[in-house]
Amino acid sequence: MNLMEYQGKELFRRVGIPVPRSQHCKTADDVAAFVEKNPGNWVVKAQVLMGGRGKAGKIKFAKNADEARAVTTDILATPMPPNRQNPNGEPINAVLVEETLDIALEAYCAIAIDRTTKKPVVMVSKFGGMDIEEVSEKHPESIAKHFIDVAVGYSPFIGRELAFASELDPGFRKQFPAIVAGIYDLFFKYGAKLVEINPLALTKDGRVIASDAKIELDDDALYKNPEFKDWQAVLPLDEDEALAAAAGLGIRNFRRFPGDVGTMANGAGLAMGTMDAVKNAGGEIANFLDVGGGANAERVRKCYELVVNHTPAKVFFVNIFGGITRGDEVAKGIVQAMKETTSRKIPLVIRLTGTNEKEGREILAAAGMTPVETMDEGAKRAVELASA
Amino acid sequence: MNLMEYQGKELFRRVGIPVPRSQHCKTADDVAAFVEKNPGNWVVKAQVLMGGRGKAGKIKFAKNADEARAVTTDILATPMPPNRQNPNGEPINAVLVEETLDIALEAYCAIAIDRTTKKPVVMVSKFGGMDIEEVSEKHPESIAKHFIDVAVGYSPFIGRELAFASELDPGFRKQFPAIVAGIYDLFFKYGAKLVEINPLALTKDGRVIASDAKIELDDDALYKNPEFKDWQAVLPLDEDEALAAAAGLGIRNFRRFPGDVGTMANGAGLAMGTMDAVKNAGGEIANFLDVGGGANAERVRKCYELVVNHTPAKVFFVNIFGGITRGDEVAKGIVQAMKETTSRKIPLVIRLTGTNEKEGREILAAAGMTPVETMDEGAKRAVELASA
Amino acid sequence: MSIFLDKNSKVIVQGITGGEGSYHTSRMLAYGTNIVGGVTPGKGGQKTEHGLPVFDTVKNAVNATGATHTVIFVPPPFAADALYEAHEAGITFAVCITEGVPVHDMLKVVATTHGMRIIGPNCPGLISPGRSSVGIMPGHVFKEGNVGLISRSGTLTYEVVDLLTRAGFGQSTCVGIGGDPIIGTTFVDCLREFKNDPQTDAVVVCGEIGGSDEEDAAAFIKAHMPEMPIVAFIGGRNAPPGKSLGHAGAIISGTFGTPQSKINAFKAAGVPVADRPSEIPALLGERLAVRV
Amino acid sequence: MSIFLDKNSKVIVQGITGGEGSYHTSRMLAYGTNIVGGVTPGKGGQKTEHGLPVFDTVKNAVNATGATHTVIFVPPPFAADALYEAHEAGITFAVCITEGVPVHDMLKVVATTHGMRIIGPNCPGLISPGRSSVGIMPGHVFKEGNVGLISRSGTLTYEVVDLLTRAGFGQSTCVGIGGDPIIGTTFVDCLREFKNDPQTDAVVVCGEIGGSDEEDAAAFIKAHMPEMPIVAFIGGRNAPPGKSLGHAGAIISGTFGTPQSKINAFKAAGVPVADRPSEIPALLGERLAVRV
Repeated sequence: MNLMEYQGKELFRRVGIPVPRSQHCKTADDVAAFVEKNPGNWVVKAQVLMGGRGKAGKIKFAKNADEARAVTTDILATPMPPNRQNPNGEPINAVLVEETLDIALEAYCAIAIDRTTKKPVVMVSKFGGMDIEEVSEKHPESIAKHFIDVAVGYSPFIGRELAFASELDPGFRKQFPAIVAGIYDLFFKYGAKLVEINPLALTKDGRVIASDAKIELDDDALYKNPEFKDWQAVLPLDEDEALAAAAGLGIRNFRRFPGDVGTMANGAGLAMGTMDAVKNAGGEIANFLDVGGGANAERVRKCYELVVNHTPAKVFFVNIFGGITRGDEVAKGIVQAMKETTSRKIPLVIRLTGTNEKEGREILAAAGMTPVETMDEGAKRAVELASA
Repeated sequence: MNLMEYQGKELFRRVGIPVPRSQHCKTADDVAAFVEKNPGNWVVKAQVLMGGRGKAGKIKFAKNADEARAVTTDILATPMPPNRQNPNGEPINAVLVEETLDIALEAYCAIAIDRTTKKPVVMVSKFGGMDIEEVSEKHPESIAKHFIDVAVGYSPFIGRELAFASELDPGFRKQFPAIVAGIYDLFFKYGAKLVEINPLALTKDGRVIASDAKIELDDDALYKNPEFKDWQAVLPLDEDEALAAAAGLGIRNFRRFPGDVGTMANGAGLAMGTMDAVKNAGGEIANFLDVGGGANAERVRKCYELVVNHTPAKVFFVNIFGGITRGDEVAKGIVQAMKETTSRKIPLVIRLTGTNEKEGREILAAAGMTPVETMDEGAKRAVELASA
Repeated sequence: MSIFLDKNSKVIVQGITGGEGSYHTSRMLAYGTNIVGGVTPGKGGQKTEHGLPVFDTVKNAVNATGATHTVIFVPPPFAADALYEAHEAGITFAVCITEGVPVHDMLKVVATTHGMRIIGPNCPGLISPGRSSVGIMPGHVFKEGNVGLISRSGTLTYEVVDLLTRAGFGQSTCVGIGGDPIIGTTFVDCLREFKNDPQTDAVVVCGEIGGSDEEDAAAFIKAHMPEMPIVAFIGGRNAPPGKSLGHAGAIISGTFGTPQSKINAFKAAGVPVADRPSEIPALLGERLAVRV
Repeated sequence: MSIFLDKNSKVIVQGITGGEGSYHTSRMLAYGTNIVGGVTPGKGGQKTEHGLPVFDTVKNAVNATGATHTVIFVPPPFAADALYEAHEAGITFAVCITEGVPVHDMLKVVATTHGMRIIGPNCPGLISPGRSSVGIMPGHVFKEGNVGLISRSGTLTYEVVDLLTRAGFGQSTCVGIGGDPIIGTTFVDCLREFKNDPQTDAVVVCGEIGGSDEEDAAAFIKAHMPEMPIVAFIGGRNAPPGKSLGHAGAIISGTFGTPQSKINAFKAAGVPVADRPSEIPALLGERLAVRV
């Protein structure tokens, strides 16, 4: 789960990472009222998950209440412009009004999980404020990394070493170890997979402040902090995620593509393999769908309807290889789902093997469905049916 | 630093260990007012560091406000009876009024530091409410221990294993892992050297509650929790500790004995060795005194005056072996201290060797003091002077 | 021979009285796995429906049975605890089936359970055909033989095994290492074992997009196993880019993680990469023929 | 030979520009210790008053000098951090002089700095007479020879060494292991080294009341070093009982910790126990004579 900037900064506050003074507002009137009460130079920032707010004109400055009202109205007037994952853009429901900082220098600081060393890695660069991918291309030597031994955890030398190794300006140094301590604390306490401060600002009066906040929380750890359920509620899902959630699937278990072969498989690996097989058979897939374990009738019906109603699929290729998922249950699910669905009917191609395969095939046969033998055969058949 | 029961229970509350409902009160009127407002069965417990409250009549029950006033007045009337370390007993300045529990069973649970394995050890016994030393004698097999890997920390299986291994009544089991989690949390978060719950009560209505709290905090870690400075302020020092503190020494650096040979050495090991040497020379020591490092004039003068004014010492044996402590500084300190002191004069026997020994001896010589060569020689000389 | 387990490996099941635990215990027993008992706190002293003894703690189970292997069927919030308990009780090999274990739990587990090999989490376990199955793999598609298999995916593994078996290639050991970001045992860990296993004459590596385990595996093969016939497959070559770890993730792994990076790495190590699972048996046959 | 360090051991000083660090660096240099630099964050690139290079981090110091040993003079709140930094930089031997390090800091340090030997904290360090001194011991009382010495006390160590030297017994290595509840290196760790050190023909163990390190040492001697001439001394035999760890402490160590327990343990291991430091040289002479 990716957090919005204002949520990220709230977590920064809790772990003692300095952030600019700010107010989260939902209307232009609220923004104007806040600026009226707190005179000064403010910046109004759209609260969205999509990147590119600056380029999209969704970050604007204001020196008084009238300006604040005007720029907020402007920001809220239109959604973020569309991109591939968000073909309708992203609605803007709130802004963050924040003090403008008199910035001397901008650095970059992040913590993430490194799969190879199986450790959290802290990354620091003296080039902040630009996309870190750009820094990595232009100044790869500028990125200092430290892989943390989680048995020890954070210790201040890590911050010191990173500051020296990345040649951070001495102005950062004194406060920097506490910043790294903060992101490590946040990372573990709240189960984050990524915490990024970009830019980490050094102000002209010598303060080190997190000017932006990008945090990805581990969905599997959300249960440890029940309040995050509320935080999640305000986060927008993209359209595929919203459809997946409505069908009772994990939000990452469904994604649409422009083809006409609908697919469903159990396990992300097999679901990807099914897509590959359809491509290899000369077809174009309509969707990726991992039904997960426990494919009962209700679940199968919902998946079928999701594909039939929300993609242009002409055929539904069901590819099940049973391990923890039992073939007889899946078969029962398919038969019952097809009985119960009220959606339009498209042909099914079923490949069912693995645990309780025999029982499953018997159930399908009894319902007049003949499963194919292999994935490639199924893909070929599905592509044929789609082109028919 | 040992905490009083009410302080310990405050820490229990913070880490989620259930404790009885209670109120900390300083007067009988406060107790009576509290009981008036909260009808029920209450127990009034003197808040002191000394053990043996029950036997001393300092734990009493009350069923109404009048009884509560009466028993509190009685408890506050006299100090705790004296023991060896507290020849004047311990004053009672406050009580804890606490709900009485309807107890079904009492267990024992503690965490401490094991020097040999270099790990925290959790100890559990189903025999609670009695002195654990007694349990250890009578039912040694009943004490289950778990040595915790601090790189991992607490994990619930530890509580489960201990509950099963100590054959705790099943009534404890469900809540027990959270109790152990709590004491481990407290142990690390607040830098405790010992956390003991005795008894850990199982009430007749199935609640598991810490009925008493015994906590020793690591003096070296107090700086991490500044509030403990305030907590420390209300804790009584025994007389030797109070004298040591007044002289600017650590409270464990000074202790009196009934003899007439005053001593001072640098380092606890040498201070103990000095005592041994005096004993071996046939003398009786007046005190143990570890002056620590950096024995400057002010420090030496205060130590001298501490011994001269508060013990019946007839001689002051100064035994310095310089490592981190430099002989010349100590010598200067001794010379200046003897010039500045306004207390009565007793003969000094000085043994000074180690780092900057030569310079130190020259300074002493210039002041007309002739140091002895060895510790045994110094002890012999001191004993002779004391008997003279 | 086989890697990680053999017919005599004594296995316990943590969570044996739960639905999944009980079901898969039956299946493992049917396969011939030497399951010696299970653990469910509070049910110590009882017998399972399979007639196996239940213990309150792993320590008790190990003391009573001499178990060295465990397979864990517990809900995600309790998986790390189960692994710590197994480690402290002296278990040396643990398979964690559980899906959805917080990644931070695993970061700490892998950093602190030295001396215990962990397969998973979020994995189907492993099987040494004809000897033992520890996990949830469907035993009937496997066949004893001389091909080792390592896979990040669950169901895709069965797919590949099925193809191998049908093509006449039996397996020495098949390991589903799991697809989570932090797993106990990587491709390289398994390759090292296969290298030293006299029964294993060839290896199939089933990778996936993302991460850099495949690149590490290719580098290991190049350096340490150039003679071993090995075939690779990369799943998800047509997969959506999806929501990544974010920018920082890209920096850690550099250009790694893309299908092309993985394919290039394997090719540079002399390892042919199948375009689809059904090509694997033929490529394997070629490699084994070259060797002979 | 000597244990833990020799003339060539490259030593850095953490906290070299502080008062104590600077003073004792001078003394160690005067003794002949091969100090190659020091660490003070923010002063990297400077030179100390002794002409040694200062580095911002231990890693930089190790990279530039090849140091393997460190001696730490930093205030108590920073001692654990200094030890972690040394460990991560590849230092294999650390002496921590600092007094007052929180015991929980040390619990975690000893549990996580595998591969680095730590002496202390709250210790005077060690000295291999004629070769190197790492710490704060007064070098002039030591003399090169064949007696190893281990002590929990600081100043009492010098006392004993002084007596040994005056009696003609030179020392191979003298280690002050520190008196804190949790220390990096125990009597047994040192005895194991002395057992394998060809220069060490005899050992003096200076214990103290409290804990059970002495009992452990006696058991080790009995089991592994029965032939080595060893003499023990227990300080604080007339010490006040003091405020103990509380009841729980007594249970952990059982009846251990009392002077009598320690004396009995040594006697059971065939190790004579001196009643006072000045008896040590004579007892050592007897033990060495028996051996010859």
